[in-house]
Formats: sequence, structure tokens, C-alpha cells
Amino acid sequence: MSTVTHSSPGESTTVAPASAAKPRPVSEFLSTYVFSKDHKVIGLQFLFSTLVWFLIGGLLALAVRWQVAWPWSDVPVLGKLFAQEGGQMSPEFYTMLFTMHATVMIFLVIIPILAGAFGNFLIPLMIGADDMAFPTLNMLSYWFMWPAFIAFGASFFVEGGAASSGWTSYPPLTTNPAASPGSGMGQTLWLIGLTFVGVSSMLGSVNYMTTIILMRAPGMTMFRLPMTIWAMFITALLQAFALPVLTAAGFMQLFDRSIGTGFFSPEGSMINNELTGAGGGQPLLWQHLFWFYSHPAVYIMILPAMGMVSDIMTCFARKPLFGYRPMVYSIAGIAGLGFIVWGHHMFISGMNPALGMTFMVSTMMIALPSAVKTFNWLGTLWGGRIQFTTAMLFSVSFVSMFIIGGLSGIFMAATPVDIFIHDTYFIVAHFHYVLFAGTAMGVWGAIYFWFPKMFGRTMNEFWGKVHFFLTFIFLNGTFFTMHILGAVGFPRRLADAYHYETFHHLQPMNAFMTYCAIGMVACQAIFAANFFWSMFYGPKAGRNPWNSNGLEWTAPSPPGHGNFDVQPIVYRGPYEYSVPGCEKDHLMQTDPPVEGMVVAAH
Amino acid sequence: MRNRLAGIFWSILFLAVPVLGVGVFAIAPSIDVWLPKDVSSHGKEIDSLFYFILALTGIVFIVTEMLLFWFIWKYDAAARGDEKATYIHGSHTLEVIWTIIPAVTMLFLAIYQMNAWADMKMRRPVMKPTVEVVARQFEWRLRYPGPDGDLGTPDDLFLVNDLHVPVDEDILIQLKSMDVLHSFFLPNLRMKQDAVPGMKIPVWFKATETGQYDLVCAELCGWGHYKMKGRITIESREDYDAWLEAKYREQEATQPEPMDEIL
Amino acid sequence: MSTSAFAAGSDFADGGHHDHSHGDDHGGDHHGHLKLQYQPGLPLTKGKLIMWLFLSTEIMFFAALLGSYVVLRFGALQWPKPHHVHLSEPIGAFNTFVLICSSVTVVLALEAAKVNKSSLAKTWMMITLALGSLFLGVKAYEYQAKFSHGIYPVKPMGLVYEKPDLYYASAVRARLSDPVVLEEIAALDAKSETEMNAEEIAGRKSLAEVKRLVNDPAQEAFDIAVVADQIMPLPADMGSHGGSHGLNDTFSWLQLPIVIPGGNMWASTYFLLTGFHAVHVIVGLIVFAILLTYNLGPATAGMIENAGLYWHFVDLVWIFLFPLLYLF
Amino acid sequence: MSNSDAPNGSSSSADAGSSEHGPRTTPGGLPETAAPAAAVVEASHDESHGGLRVYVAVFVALCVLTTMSFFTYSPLWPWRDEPQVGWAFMMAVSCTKAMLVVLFFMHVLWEANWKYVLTIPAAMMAIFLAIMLVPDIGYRSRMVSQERLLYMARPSDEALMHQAGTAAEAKAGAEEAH
Repeated sequence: MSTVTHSSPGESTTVAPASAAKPRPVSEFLSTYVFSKDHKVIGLQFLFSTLVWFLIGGLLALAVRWQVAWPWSDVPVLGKLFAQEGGQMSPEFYTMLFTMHATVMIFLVIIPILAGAFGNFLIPLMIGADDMAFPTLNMLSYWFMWPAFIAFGASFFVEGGAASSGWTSYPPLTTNPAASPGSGMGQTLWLIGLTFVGVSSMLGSVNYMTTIILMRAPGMTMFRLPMTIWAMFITALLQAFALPVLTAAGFMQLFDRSIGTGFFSPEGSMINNELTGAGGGQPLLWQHLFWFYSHPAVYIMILPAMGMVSDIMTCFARKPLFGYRPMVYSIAGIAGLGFIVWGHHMFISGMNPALGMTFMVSTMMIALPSAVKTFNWLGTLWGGRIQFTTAMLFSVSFVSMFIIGGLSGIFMAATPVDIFIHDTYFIVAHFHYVLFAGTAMGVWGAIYFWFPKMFGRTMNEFWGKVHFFLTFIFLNGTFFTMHILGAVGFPRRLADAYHYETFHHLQPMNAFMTYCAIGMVACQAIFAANFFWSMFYGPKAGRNPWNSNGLEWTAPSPPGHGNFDVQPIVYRGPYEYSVPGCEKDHLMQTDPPVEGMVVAAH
Repeated sequence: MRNRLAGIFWSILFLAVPVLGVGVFAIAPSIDVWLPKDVSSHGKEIDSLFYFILALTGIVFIVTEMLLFWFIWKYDAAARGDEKATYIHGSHTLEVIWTIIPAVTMLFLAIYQMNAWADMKMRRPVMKPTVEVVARQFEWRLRYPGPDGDLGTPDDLFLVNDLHVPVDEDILIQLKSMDVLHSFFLPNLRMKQDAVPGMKIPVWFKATETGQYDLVCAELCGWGHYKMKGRITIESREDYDAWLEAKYREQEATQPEPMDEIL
Repeated sequence: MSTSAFAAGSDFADGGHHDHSHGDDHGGDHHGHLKLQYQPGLPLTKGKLIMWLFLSTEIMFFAALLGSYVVLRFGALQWPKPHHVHLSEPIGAFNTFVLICSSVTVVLALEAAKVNKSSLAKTWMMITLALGSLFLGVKAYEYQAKFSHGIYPVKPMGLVYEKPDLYYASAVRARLSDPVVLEEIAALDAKSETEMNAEEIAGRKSLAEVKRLVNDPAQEAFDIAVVADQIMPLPADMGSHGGSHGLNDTFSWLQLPIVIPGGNMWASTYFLLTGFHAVHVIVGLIVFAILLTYNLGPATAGMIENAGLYWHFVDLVWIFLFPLLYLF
Repeated sequence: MSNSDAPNGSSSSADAGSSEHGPRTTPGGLPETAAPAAAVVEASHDESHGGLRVYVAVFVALCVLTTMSFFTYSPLWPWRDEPQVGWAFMMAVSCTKAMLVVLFFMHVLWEANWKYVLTIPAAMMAIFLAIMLVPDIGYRSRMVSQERLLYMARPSDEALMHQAGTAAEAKAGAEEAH
């Protein structure tokens, strides 16, 4: 196994020892580790919270898979909950499981781990700032997640269980408590939780943008920013503009549910032969408002991972990023187009078909920036000196998997094909390839990559690779098969589809996928063990264990309060690897220029 | 050659992605895990478009994944000796090429399918509805126009979950929902349309073969979503008329009063 | 010195927001970490930039609400006229005027603070606070007018029915057979005409007519419309809303269901829009109240400016809400 | 790529409009580019704009405009039968008022070019969202079901109410005359 030296030779810069941790009175524990305003602590708080929810979300997924593979069979462990039903899962419970799996994964894991954890940790470090522009606001953005954590968590224990109308929460199923007797309070808590996630994201995003615009180190122009920062910046932009719409819609739905307004329920609709109130609204209104946020949210969930993967990949290919500006423009393009394609979630929803046609064209166009990014990543690998570290393997697999997720998207962008595959497992396969095989792999890569900066120690490479290998195998086993199920038309969200003649023969395949899913969750134990073991006992990392270029690697590991012990001054972009005529194969952004060296600035 | 084996190992892992990926798609039809039998006239278009996109994405998939494999195989640090990585920031020409080619392809695809979409969802046949389907938790309520051919008259025929349509004729379904969102999904007819409360949405198709197939609800509609199962029977005009007649008589026998207060 | 120029670029930002002054707010003893210099970005202070970014998120928030209102309103086949729902245009116009005045006073407070006229700034700020409170007071009065007529967005309290149909008739019947109402009616019937004023005499007569009509098995749509008209007439023209006087007004205990075509959706959107606007006003007032505790000099000008930006935005939303809700 | 083939070590090809004349290698030179920017920050707070007179003028204009839109409510408004005219007029007035507030009270008139970057995308997106809602929600009656129509308030309901009102008035009048 090729490993990377952990002590950097390039570390001989001026530096004083890391700002020493002075012994502090116990009373300060809270302000330092709990209500800290330090972006790094907040980032780690986000990281740990989201990893816990990641585990919960994963377990929920396993329970979902169990029901899909072996419906109405006795569920291990969980079965105790259903003792009165003979250990089987009820369809209400199954509905709740997949709803909460998606909710937890999207709102409590992916978005906060990318923007909250990595955005917080990396933005000031990578742009050379001592902290966020508004540390208090930043702290609040973390603590506003807690009401959401509590609301979502508590909803499992209220009467009727948690929300069970899908993470899309389509009315009138959600606005009328009578429509789904299973979710009374749960759905309301869901909406409240969503509002808090929204407030938290909004606070975070305006703060990130302010920080990136105003607090870059001298010489760090916009086009010298690492891709991670560009991605975070544009993600913040997306959040700032799209999220308020969902917040507004969430309030409307909350009022529909609780006080009987009628924004989303039409007149004359009946539940169990009883009129549901005056109404006057339109269910499609929610869908439009919801997807106006949630489509950009899909990019919120992948752009930061794209940025981080670009940084990791250049570092371990020891090569400049291929096409820096096109990469930036394509992120911006994805974001811009992301706002005008939401209707492709609604092709068969009863939306005006003419509108569907316009959304189809804009959706097709979004393949462009995605293609540009993929080709540029390939271009980055081309001619490199690739080091197979765990972080690199995760990054490469991000590209490999994103290709699959991106290409399968074309199927559903084609409106006639979407008629058939909409709401089938084809969609499930598509977004799991983007969000799990894409984003989650990118996040793991980022954890392995920036772990030394977070904790001052490196993670174990061997077990990291074992973790990667198993995850990679199992994830493809789980999710690739879903494409085939989708081609049969196997619908999502069915507690039991085998009583349909068309889907009767798909049970063995689902069983196979469930085995893979169990393996996938199980092998995360390796990751967890590696993570915590390395936190305390891993080999000490120097400032720059990977010989990387970014500003964060000039700071001590872990950085002290204020991040930098020398004023970072930036002379070049972040991807100057293997510069001809330079002795080292990397040239940090802060390295002063040497006479006679030719660097093409981008 | 330090650690070349590791590079080979990981490269082959990534090579497995296109190999197995294509393999799965190649094997699936032969074990009958594939698009269900198509018995509609417009389904051909959807299927051929599906195959077209499959071929297109398949090629891109194979090419890009093979390139990925090749690059990490070839540019493994262990394989490159002391050689430095190529110092290059990108290529303007390449960027232009790989922007324009997908752009043209995508635009072609978008325009190419517009007609099919318009046929399926926009150019509604001019005729009276064959049947009205009202979705509700958790069943499909069907309402046939009866002898006079008009819906909403006292001679309407009411059935649940048992949809019959004549073969080789244009069918126009009037789709409604009584309570929440449902989705009218006929896998074998390649037809899917959400039923929205408060809306009356036309759905049309033409069946080409007789037989019995599934009618599935494809939009989450509550805890009983999974059991919202209907059947569609496609039969010849004579059989259809006879069936209608029989059902109508059955209804008259059991239900002496017209049910026009039911919506 | 060169460093100070940088410091000016970054630290001026803290004019208003004490969120981030190096070493100050981090609690404990981490003072004196390296003070970093920054690349000049936009010619804006941090506080102002984040306020503008926040305002753009607010634009989207109100865009969703207003957009929904507009499409729902114009998509409806029937929407109540302002005088059907007891909206008073002059009051709305007055409130617009109040908000505009408050916008001016904020600007004047800022100008005064910039030239270090602290007490003048404080006076303007007090006036702003007073105007904002006046706005809320008027708003509360308007809400009260709706509530007193049974127009709520809330289910059990709202009395609004969309149309005079069988459901409406049965709701009237149900209310009329409520024991409390029966008792009151009995008391009313027992009264002699000399104890009542003319209005009550007429009211008693029309109540009897209503009772007869809703219980008439042969009632027609027109009869139910007559019932609805007796309970709460829809004024035919603007300007006559003062004259819309029905049974519900004569006998406040009666609280019979009323008919306002399109009234439920109207109530939903009206309370949603004005409610969220009022919440923003309240937040603004809290900010102003906090500002008043400071010495309003040039040092706090940044803070006043940011608070002012927010307040102007709130004003801006009302500028669109007023015609959309009151005059359309 | 295209822009700035500046040799390695050139400082700050500064974005956001500040010029690129910073000295090459020495960090000490950097603040030279920074100084003008800092000056701009200062400048945006001096007394070169605004002033009581402008604010009062804007205030008067806003009051006049409010009165104008309120005028559509008065009996003197000539287009009582065509509400669309009034709507268009009121929206125009509102937009004018909004512009005045944004330009003068929010000082946008005197701001640098960032104002376009920040305000225009938000405004465009807001308008786009509303426009895209029109075909589905703005035309709710497009594919409306019979049931919904049955329960929906329609202009005929209002007409019926007015009819009832007129009848009641006539009856009351007759009684009085009697």
C-alpha cells in the first residue's frame, strides 16, 4: 500500500509552536466546547451531530430494506416493538420509516454535514480568515439545529409516530390529519423541524457568503479560491435564495394542518366520505414551492462534495486542476440552471404539460455543466502521479459513481420515459447514486483528508481502505440493482409490491439488495472504530501531511484559536502541483515566488 | 516498482464498474427482469426512447469509466518512476468540445422527444370519456357511462378496482381523486398520471393486446398505499360490451335506485 | 502604516455588529491571537453585506407568499370585494402613511447619528418606534373588525361559508338549535316590543323569518341566499360597508354562519400575509428598542443603517401589500 | 486561463473592481490596493448624498403616490368598470414607491455596482417563481373537477346574495310604505 509521509518536509516555514493549550478553568468548558463561537468547534459539533444522525438514518434504511425484501416477516430487533402484531412491521410503520430515512438523511445529515461541518471548518481556514464574519451568528446556526434535532427525534415517540407522508410531504395527505391517521403530531413536528433547519441554513449561508466575500487573505482573489470554497459559496447562494420559499411553504402547510387555512386543499375533497373543510387551494401549489427549494437543494447536497473532491483529487494526482475556470463556471451554471428546472419532479403530477416541456428542455441543459465537471476531473487524473490514499480512492469513486448518477438522470429528464419510470426504483437508484455514492463518498474522502487538520492525527490508512473497499462493493450491490427494478416499473414506497403480478418475481433481487445494504451499514463500524481510535491514538500529523497547497495546511494541526500563526499571503491559485523547475512537487499558495520559476496563473 | 500492485488492484476495482454495470443490464432482460410487456400503442415510443437513451448513456458510461480506469492504471505514481506529473491547467479547445457535444446531444434529445410527449399528454383525443376513474384511499372507483354514453346520468355503472377497456380503440379516462394524491399507473401500458383532488385530468391510450394487467398506485397516498391494487382487463369489443351488459344488469339487480348522488 | 489600512477595511465593518471584534467576543482568555489582514472585497462593511444578503432571502420569502397569494387570488372564480370582508381602505391608506413616515424618521435618525447629534437621533428613533407601534395598533384594530364578524382563518371560530347551499343551511340550523342560542332566542321572544329598540324589533322579525326558511323542507337556493343576506348582507358597492348590518350584528350572541363567496381563501391569505408582515414589524420594533439603549452617535451609525435597511424592507413589503389586499 | 497571465507572485488581481496595480512580490505593497477600497467604505458614509431636503422630497412623493393609488378607490376614478386598469395603475404606483424607497431610503442610488449583483437575481427569481405558478395555480379552473366546482364559490353566488339583498330591501321598503 502506498502511504503518504506524515511529516511534511515543506513544513519548515517560520512557525512558532501551535498556540499552546493553556490550562483553563472548568467553568470555561461550556464556552469552549459547547457554546463555542470558534468556527472549528462549531464545524466539529456539526460533524459529530450529523454522524450520529447518519447512523440513525442508516438504521432506518435497513428497516426499510427489510420490509421491501421480506414483507410481513418477523423483523429482528425491531420486532419487539411490534409484539402485538406478531413481530411484523405495520404498513404505517414502514411508511414512517422511509419518510424519516429521507428526512434525516437530507435535512439532518447531508446538508448540515456539507455546509455545516465542512463549510464551517474549511471556509475560514481555506481563505485565510481567523473565523467567520459573525461568530455568534455561526454559533446560533448550529444551535438552531437542535430544535430540529429534537423535533425530528421526538416525533418518533409521539402518538401515531413520526411523519409518514414521504419527505416531500405532499398535501392533502399532510394537511389533513384525518388522511393519514398514523401521523397526527408527527407531521406537525416534522414541519417545525424543517422550519428550524431552514433558519439554521439561512443564518449559516449569509454568514458564509459574507465571510468569503470580505475575509479572504491578501492576494486571495476570487479566482484563486479553492474549488471547495467556490462550491460552498455557491451552495450558500442557493440556500439563501431557495430556502426561504420552502420556509414560507412550510408555514403555509403548518397553518393548513393546525388552524385550518386552505392553501393546499381544494374544495369538496373528502376523507372517508367526510368533507374536509372549505379549502380553496391547490395541491400543486405546494409541489411547486417545495421543488423550487428542493431541486436547488439537490445541488446543495452535491456541490460542496464536488468542490472537496476537486481539492482532494488534485492533491493526490499531484497535478493542477484541469480547467479551473470552467469548473467554477460549471458550478455556477449548475446553480443557475438549478433554479429553473424544478418542474421535472412534477412531469406527471397534473402540472400543465406545456410547462413540462419547458422544464424538460432546461433539465436537459443541466447535463452540460455536469459533463464539463466530469471531463475535467478525468482531465485532472490524466498525466498525474496518482497516490492511492483512502481519501483519493473515495474521490475517484465519487467521480465514477457520479457518472452513473448523472447519466441515469437523463432518463427521467426525458418526459415520455419519465411517464414510465417516475416514482419507481429507477428514481431511487438515481438519487442514491448522486447522494450516497456521490456525496457520501465525497464526504468520507473529505473526512479522511481533513481529519489531520481537525484532530492533529491521521486516520489509519489500511483500515480506511478496507472501509472504502467494502463500502464501494456493497453500495453498488445495493443501488445498481435498483436501476433494473426501476426498468420493471417497481414502485417506490410500497410496503409490499409482490402481490402485483408484474412485480411478483422481484423478491430475490430485493433480498440481495438488502443483504448488501446490511453489509454496507455493518462495515461502517470499521469507519467508526478508525475514526475514534485515530482521534486519540492515530499517528500525529504535521501541518501538511499530504503536501497539499491550500492555506489550511499552513496552520497548525489542529489550528488554535484564530487559526493562523503567520499572516497568510497568497501568491497563486491552490493547484500548483508539480510545477516545472520547482524542487518540491507542490507549491503552496503562501510560498513566496522564486526567481526564474514559470507558473501559469489561471 | 513500489506498490504497483496496489495501483493495479484499485484500477481493476474501478474497471469492474463498467464491466459489471454493462453486465447487469445485459443479463437482466434474459432473466425477465426488464421492461414489462408493452401492450399499448404509445408504449413503443417510450420504450424506443428508453433504449435510445440507454445506448447513448451506455456509450458515455463505458467511455468515461474506461478512461477513469485507464488513467488510474497508467498514472499510478508507482508506475511513473521519478517522472513528475504533467503540469497543465486545462485546454480551452477541449473544454469547448466537451461543452458543445453534450449540448447538441441534449438539445437533440429534448427536441426529439417533444412530439412523443405531446402525443401522450397534450393532444387529447376528441371523444367522450370511456370511463371515469376516481381514486380514493385505498381503491379505484370506476364509473362507466352506461348505455347513453354520458357520464353523470342515472344509468351510470359503478365498479371498484376492476377496469375493463376494449382493445385497439382510443380510450379516454377521466381521472379524479376524492381525497389525496394518487397516481394511476399501468406498467404494461406505460401510462402514469397523478390524480389530484379538485382536478379532472384526462388520460388516454390505446391498448393493442388483450389480457389482464396490474393497475398500481404510484403516489404515496397513506398507510394503505401498497394495497391500492386494481386490475385492467383488455378485451375485444364484443367481450367488453357483453361484460358491460352483464355488470350493468348485476347493478340493477342489487341496486334498484340510481346512485347519482355518489360523485 | 500598511497594516492599519487593512484593519480599516475589515474592522470598520464592526461599526454596528459586535459579533466580531477580535478577541472580544470569544470569551475567556484567548485575547491577542494574530490579527489578520484581508484582501479587499466589496466596498461594504460586514454588517451591511450580511444585512443585504439577509434581505435577499427575505425577498424570496415574501415572493413565495405574495406569489402564492396572487395566483390563488386570480385563479379563484370568486374573490370577495374588500367591503365584503370589512376591509377599510382609508385605514389601510392611513397605515401606509404611518409606515412611510416611520421610514423617513429612521433615515433622519441615521443622518442625525452620523453628525453626532445623539439626542436628536434618539428622538427620531423614538418617533419611529411610536409609529411602528401605531401601525401595529391599527393592524390589531383591523383584525378585531374581522374577528368580530366571524372571519378567522381558524377552523372552529371561523363562521365563513363559501356559498349559500345546503351545507350552509344545515350549519345555520345547527347553530340555531344550540342550547345557548335557544335560550337567548327564548329570552328575546319573551321581551315585549317596548323593551326593545327598532333595530332589535326588526331583528327579531327577520330572525323568525330565517328560522322559518332554514327549516322549510321546500327551500330553494334563493331562500338560503335570503337567509345569508339576513344574517350578514354583502354590500353591493364599495363605500357602503358601514351599512352592512345583519342579524349577527344586531344580536352579538347569535354568531350564525355567514356567507362570503371566496371568503375562506381570502381569510387564509390575508392573515398569512399581514401576519408575517406584522411579525417583521415586531422584530423591527424590538431592534429599535435595543438600539435606543445605545448612544446613537457615529459609532452606532452602521447599526442604525442596518436596522434601517431592514425597516425599509418591511415598509417595501407593505407598499405592495396595501394595494394587493385593500384595493384589488 | 484567459485572464491574467500574471507572473507568479503578482498580488491580487483584485476582484470587485479594485484595480490591479499592486506591486508584484512584496506583501508590503498589498495595502496599496486595499487603501482605496477602505476609502470607499468611508466615502459611503459621508454626507455627499442624502440630506434632509432629498428625504423630505421623497417623503412627499411617497405620500402623493399613496394618495394616487388610493384614488382608484374613490368614486371619481374613471375606470370603475375595468378593474384591470386600476390594478395596472396601482402596481405601477407601487413599483415607483418601492423604487423610491430602495433608491433613496436604502441608499442604493449611491452604492457601488454590487447592488445589481445582489438585487437583480433575487428580483428575477422572485418574478420567475410567480410566473411559473400561473399555469397551474393561476388557472385553477383549467381542469377543475365537477365536485370542486360544486363546492367552489362562483360569481353566481355573489349575484344570488345581491338578489336576495335587493328583494329584502324592496320588501322592507314595501312594509314601511304600508
